[in-house]
Amino acid sequence: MKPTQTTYVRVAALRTSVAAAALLLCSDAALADGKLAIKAGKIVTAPNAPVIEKGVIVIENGRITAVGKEKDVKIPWDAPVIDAPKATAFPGYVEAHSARGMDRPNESPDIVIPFLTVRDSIDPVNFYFEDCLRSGITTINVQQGNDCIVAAQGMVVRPVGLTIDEMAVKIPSGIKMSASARRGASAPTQAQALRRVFTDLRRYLDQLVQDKKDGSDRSRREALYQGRDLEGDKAKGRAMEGTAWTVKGLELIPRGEVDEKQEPLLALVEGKMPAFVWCARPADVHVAVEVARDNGFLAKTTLVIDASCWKAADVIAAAKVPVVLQGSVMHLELDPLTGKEIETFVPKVLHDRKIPFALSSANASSQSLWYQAALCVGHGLPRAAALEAVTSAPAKILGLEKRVGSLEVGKDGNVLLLSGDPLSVTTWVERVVIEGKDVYDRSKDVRVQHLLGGKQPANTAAMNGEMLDPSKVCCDGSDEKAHAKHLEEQRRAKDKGEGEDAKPADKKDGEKKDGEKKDDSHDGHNHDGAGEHREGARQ
Amino acid sequence: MLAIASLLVCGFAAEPAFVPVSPAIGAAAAFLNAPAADPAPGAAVPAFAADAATGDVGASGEPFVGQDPVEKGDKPAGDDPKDKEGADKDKAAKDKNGKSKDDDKDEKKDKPKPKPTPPKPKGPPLAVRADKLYVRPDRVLEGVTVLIDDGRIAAVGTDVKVPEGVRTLQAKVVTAGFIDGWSSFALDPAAFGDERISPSSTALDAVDPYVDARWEREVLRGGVTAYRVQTAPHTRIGGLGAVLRFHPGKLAQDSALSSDCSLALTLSSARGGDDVFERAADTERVLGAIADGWAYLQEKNEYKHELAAWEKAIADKQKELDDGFKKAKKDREKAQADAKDKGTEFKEKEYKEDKKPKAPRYDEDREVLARAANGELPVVVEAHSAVQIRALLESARKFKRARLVLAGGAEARRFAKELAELRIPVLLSPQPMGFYVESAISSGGLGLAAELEDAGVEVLLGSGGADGLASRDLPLLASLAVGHGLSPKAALAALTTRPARVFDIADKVGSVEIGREADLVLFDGEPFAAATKVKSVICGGDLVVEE
Amino acid sequence: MTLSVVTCAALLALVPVQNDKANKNERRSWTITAERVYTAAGDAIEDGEIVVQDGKIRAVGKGGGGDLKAYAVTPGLIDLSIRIDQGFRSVEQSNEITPQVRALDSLDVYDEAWLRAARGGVTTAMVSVPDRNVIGGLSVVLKTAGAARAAERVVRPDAVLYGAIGSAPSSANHPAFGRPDDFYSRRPTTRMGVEWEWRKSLFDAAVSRQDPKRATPGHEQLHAALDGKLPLMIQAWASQDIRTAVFLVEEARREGWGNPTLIVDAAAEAWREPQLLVRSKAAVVLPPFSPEGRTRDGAFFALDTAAKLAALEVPLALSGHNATDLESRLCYQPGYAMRGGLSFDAALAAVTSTPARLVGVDARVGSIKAGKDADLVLWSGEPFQPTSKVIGVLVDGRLIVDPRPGASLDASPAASNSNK
Amino acid sequence: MLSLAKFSLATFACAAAPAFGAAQSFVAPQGEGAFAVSAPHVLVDGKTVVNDALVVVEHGKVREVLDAKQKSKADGLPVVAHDGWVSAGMIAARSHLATRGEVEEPKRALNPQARILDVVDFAHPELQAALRSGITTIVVAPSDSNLIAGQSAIIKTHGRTVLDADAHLVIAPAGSALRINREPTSYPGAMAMLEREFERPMGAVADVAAGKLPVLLEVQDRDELARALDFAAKHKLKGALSHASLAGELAADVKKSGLSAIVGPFGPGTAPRPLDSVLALAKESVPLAFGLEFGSAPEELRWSAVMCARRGLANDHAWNALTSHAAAILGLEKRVGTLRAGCDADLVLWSGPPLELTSRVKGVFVGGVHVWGGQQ
Repeated sequence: MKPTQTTYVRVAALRTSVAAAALLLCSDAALADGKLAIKAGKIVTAPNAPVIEKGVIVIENGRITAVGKEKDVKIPWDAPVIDAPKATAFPGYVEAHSARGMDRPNESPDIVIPFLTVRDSIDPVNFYFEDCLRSGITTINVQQGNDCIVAAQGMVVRPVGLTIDEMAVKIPSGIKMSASARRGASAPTQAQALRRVFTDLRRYLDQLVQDKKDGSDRSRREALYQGRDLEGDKAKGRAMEGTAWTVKGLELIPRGEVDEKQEPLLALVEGKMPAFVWCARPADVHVAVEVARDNGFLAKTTLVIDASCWKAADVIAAAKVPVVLQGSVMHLELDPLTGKEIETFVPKVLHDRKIPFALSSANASSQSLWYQAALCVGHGLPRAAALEAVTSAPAKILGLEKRVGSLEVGKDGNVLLLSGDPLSVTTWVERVVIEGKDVYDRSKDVRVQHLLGGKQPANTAAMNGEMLDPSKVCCDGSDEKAHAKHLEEQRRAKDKGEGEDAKPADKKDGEKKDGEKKDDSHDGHNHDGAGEHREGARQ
Repeated sequence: MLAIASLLVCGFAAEPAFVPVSPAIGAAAAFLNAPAADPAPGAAVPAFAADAATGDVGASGEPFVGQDPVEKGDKPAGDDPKDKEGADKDKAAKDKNGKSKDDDKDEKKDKPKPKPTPPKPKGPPLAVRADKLYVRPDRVLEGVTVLIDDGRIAAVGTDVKVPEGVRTLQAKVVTAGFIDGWSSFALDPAAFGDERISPSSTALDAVDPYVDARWEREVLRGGVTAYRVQTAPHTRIGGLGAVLRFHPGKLAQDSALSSDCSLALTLSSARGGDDVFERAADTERVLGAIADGWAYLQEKNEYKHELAAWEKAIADKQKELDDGFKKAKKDREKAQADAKDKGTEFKEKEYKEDKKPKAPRYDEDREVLARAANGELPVVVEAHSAVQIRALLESARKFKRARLVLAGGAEARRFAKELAELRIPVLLSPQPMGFYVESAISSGGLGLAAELEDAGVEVLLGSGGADGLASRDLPLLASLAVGHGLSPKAALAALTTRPARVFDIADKVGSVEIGREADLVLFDGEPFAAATKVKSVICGGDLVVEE
Repeated sequence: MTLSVVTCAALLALVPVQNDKANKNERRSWTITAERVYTAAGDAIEDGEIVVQDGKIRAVGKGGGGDLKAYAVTPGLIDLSIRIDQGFRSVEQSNEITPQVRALDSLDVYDEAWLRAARGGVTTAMVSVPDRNVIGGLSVVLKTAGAARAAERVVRPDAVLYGAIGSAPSSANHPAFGRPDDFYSRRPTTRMGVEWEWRKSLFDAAVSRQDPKRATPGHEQLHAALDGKLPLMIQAWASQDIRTAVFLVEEARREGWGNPTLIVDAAAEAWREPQLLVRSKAAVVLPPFSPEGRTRDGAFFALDTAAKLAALEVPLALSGHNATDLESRLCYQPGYAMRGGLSFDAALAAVTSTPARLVGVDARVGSIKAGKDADLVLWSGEPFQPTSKVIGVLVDGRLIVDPRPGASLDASPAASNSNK
Repeated sequence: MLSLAKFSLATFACAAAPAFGAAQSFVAPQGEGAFAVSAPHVLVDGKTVVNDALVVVEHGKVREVLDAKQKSKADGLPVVAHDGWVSAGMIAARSHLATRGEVEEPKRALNPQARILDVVDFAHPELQAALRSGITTIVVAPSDSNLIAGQSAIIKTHGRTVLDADAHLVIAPAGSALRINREPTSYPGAMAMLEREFERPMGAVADVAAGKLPVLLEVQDRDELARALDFAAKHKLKGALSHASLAGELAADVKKSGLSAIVGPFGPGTAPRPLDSVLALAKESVPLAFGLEFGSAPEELRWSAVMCARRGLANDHAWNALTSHAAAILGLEKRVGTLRAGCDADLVLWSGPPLELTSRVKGVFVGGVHVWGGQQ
């Protein structure tokens, strides 16, 4: 059944309201200026650090300038203060690899596209980023999906802002590849396709240099023939670096002349670009490591592994690469001889083999990072190790260990205020501060009230609106009315320019307009989106 | 001990039968009007070639090559009864005008870069006392001791001194480990019939290194120590096959005997349905791969000659330009001066030279096809119906260098003579199973192996790759063939020396000779007798099965 | 390469499961001590001791130094919607109303999912006929581990009459154009149709009770359901389906057809109109919580549903739906409920005593009392917290998961497997 | 089902029968009178081997098996001299040979009156092939794709001999008999339907209920097996279980049920589990016999036995499962399966011990008539 026109309108409208909602989350303190002080009952600066009772964190221009006991730290007179005597302050969680937050995570699986970037696919008002705030994730590495050979460049973002530029933390964060059979292929086909990418690069560069040389030889001969003085040709580019292989004479070529489709690959081989390689089966780990080693980017490689890859722990450890554990933390398989089910708790294996690993919230039940960490503690990991897997470990994988992952002077002011122990199932993220901006306050989060109380505010969609039952979206008159009412309110707000205080209000309006424009432009995607879910809901 | 060893070696060497003759060479020679075999399809990538020097071919058994002339993956004559003196003679003759030694070097260089494998751990030394040892099917020694050190056979002899503390095993009969020439053990299920496969893709990528070790033990208990898998079975043009070991302690890739032992083509009657013409077209397309490889070889060859010519021409030109430079300079200054005086505009002389010839586009898949067409890589063609086999024979006549192997060959009977003439080995899987077809009665089935053998065709046996675990039952399949007339000697050869030679690993396994890697099976009786049990199995020098 | 290290790693990581060779688990008498024993009947006992003899609980009290130790012990968990069935082979689709069909007849006790459930602390579970039929048939309550034959595991054969409202029973169907011998050309094709089928069959049953001549197969069961002897368990995810279920039962009462007992299964949107459930004295079985609140039938599952219902004293049970991924298993479901505001005791009751009562097996299971079956779960920490783990499980006194360190290393086939 | 791989093998693998032209060792007797077959080894049954023996055949029956000392008794009889082994003909306790695939009535789930004998084609080359591989007696059964599939028949592979026109009623309370477009679609439906049939039994079902007609219970998985066992116990069914590849894991229950088990065929690459299951059944001394699939080649029968023997089944047990036990399961122990006096003279002349795959069939006699091999 095709989605009706109303669906489009409705979904577009939803996004508008989301943009609005996202804005509402930013409280005045954040907007005041670059300073912020946080008083918390407890401060846990890092997974294994001692707890600071009655502590203070001072953030200026996004960076932490002081952490310590209330009596030791002087709060600047002009800094707005968040006073949370009951809360525990904890570093924001870091998502080392996620294919969410984009309109569609995969390009056509059969083409090599390292010159593309997820920048053009990230949707700032995607519900995923909102969920991230809610579950305390303050840094996210967005990478293309796993269905590829060599895919686009990813980027690290913070889950706030209405434009990519507001969100951007690090561009690019690395190139995504897959060592595992993409749609409709088998393991050997995939492995060969992946290797071929680099043999082709190499032949391309060889040819480039060869042609250059031939050309200059000829002109030298021409000069001889014409009796002109010869001038030797000087290097216009820079020599190729690279630990595995290099092409001699590349310095003759100005880097600008290198095909931009090949440039990112060249950067990889020169060890100037990180790589995230997906491995769905233990056998794929061998391919991933081999290709990375043979082309000199093993040191810059992170394996994104499925639980089954615990069997390749030896290879991973030997290659000294970090991993991101995607999917379930528990690997199930049937014993081929007895038919009995064997369970393996993978993080334990990785920990025991001293393999640096990060947990991922992209798992079977899409549970959040802290929950995965908690499960690790339950299954025998030291508490510190479990927490590192969602803070400092991913930070290191993203090369951001100097900026995120713990609460130290000089690092980004990404602070979570939690209602209790980070790993307790009853603990909630009360407030989130990202680089000194107070971006999330649970008491103002209409959607968490929805999640918790099911009170779905008239002007918002259900959580993950993408998945919501269209019959409820477009066939439910009351929602339509509510939405109209909401738009009406917005218009009045604009006209009057009313609001708590004028400045931020204006600002809001300005951004709100952008928000709306953006959403209209996004309509296109939502057509099929809504269509699918219409089908989806039928199954 | 060493003395004895070398003494034995001499014993071997003395035999006239052991004149080293490569089938590739034989074939090559027969193809007289062909351009001399080309250096390195792929030598175009110097870096690769450089790496290839450290390929496992180079690494394996080199020290012994000098000692034992039977090395170098050659066809040991007398390996099967049909090999008459005559054959040897004309082979020897061919050898003279065959390929030169440096060709062989090139061949070695062509081997694509092997996977980086950690050095094999040295197993503890072992000794085996055998009442009866099949050195190879046609060479039996009584009451000998085999000494194994560092995974290799260090000595074979009647009075070999076993060093202190070396464990010694007893056995009635000892043979080389069986090789399943046609298996699908641990193969990625998605690889079956993956038509997107490319000739350059390798079976090492298709095999799951983490297959349950107990399954490997299952197979080893039958006496099968190695298996050949094809990258993507039952695809028109498959990739490179590999020979791997059932070593329970090691990853398949780490105990590999060969990472590119064959190229596979499939002429399946399943495809094309009832449409005769479609089937014919399909056959043509598949066998066309060899022609394509040959064409590529020639393109590159032509290019080489053109380039040489051009370079020479340019070199001459360069010389004459260098010589003429002073004059040219003077002329130019003069010309410039004149122009000034006359007030005309000065023009540089126009320079001409002929264009540099363009290299054929490098294509790693065609590189593989070229190696196949050139006989550097055996081509295993799965074909069953008479039509397909006839087509196969035609292309065998057309491309004399190609080393074709017929796999399956349900209706091969009526082509026995040609197959023997063209020295095309046939890889059979004598299955007790299968859909019953009336015509099968005339196609002989289980009797086929024997009949081809009698007709002088070289028969290899494999488990057929229908089921990964079928390799376990290969010895049973072999005895089934024996039951239907195949001589036990031929059967043994079909499981050891022949696959070893056909797939170019004879320098590593297939026979119990000094320097070979130690894959041994210890029986309590003659192999292929149901009563006989496998006592112990040694795989890569490690004792992997013992009772 | 050396592989020993990864081997031990694998073994340590393995959930200790004893392979259920009969002789091996025959010991059925134990003494279990724990810092906290949550009996689900009265207050928790600090430093408690439980004496198990021949598969039954003989004594519960204070004490120490038993042969099985844990931080906490709870009764074996009970899952009323475990959904380990054989899909279409469990549903007799030649008719959409099949009250006489018994889930017992399609049981596969050899499914590995049973042991997985047991490893997760579920010791008793109810299997129903999947939701392809309007009235699927009779559900069976059984132990998740123990004897090799179904009959010996059954706790209660025909516990409830199970049916479904919503898209499931109708979605695959279509009117009979074209393919006459296609089973999906059958009623109903809409939610309306489903409701109609329900009302019709209840009505017919009511009629045939007056006039036995008009009885058709299955009416016997429907009569029992109308009399309230056989609880009526109806799957209804979305609020409109829950409404339908409630109205059905209320109509039956109003029209004097009888007084059915209603249990709403998978009631994700029960939070929308809890009063309805209170009014109709219905009990509720909640589906596994979903982080984003998404569930089937487009229903939105609020995290505090359990808390809301508990506050209104609606009898409440949680369920696991045979989840394979660790996060969604029943032993962690009460945690989510607590995150939504439910008290620990209420959460505990929702996976032990309440479900036992709802399907009438509370005489044997659901709490730790002398005389009851020795179905116990041993925890490494506070139950239901993700930071805790089920380290021991007893079913009828048989040790299914052995809490003793180093136990079950023998059992794990990975030992030989992971030498790679 | 056969995998794609297996199928393409089929084209050449099917080549089941031994080749014709193979040299034969003995001269077959002329005429119908009594004669004797002499051989160094005669396998009377799994346990008893008589060396340097004479098998005396009269009126198509085995009169006696004489050892070296008694040879004189056979003086004057024409003697067929064979230099290998002689055994009784093998028995396939389930097969679909000679049916050309007409083994099910898809429309109806219940076909108690259907008789497979009506489709058996005695001239079918499959019977020839079976004969050549040493199989002289076969059960031809309808397939397991109907709940009550019909009645099987027991025939000789030569001479249109029908030993039993309605040997079993084939009942398949299994997934294989569940269709989405006919009743029943489910296990409960199937069991209910069977119960209904047995409440008011008629025709063949009545015979079964009365214990006059044995059943062939076709089941695959363990849960199906368990259900079938309960059903069998409830209605006191006699007969055999078929397929049930993991029955060994419930060996005790199978033993209790008094049913026998027809296992196999096991092709190359059969997983260890089903083989171990056979061993477990043997350990519980559940009567065993081997059967053939639709489309399987007759060689699979002996092959299956050898696979089990390799796995640890005692050789004599394996051989009995191919012969005497199979006969007993079919209630024909007095007629076939051994060379005891009075049994049909179904002789197979082997080049070596029958369980050696290296041995092959040299000649076959059925009912004392020389039907294949040798020279006329």
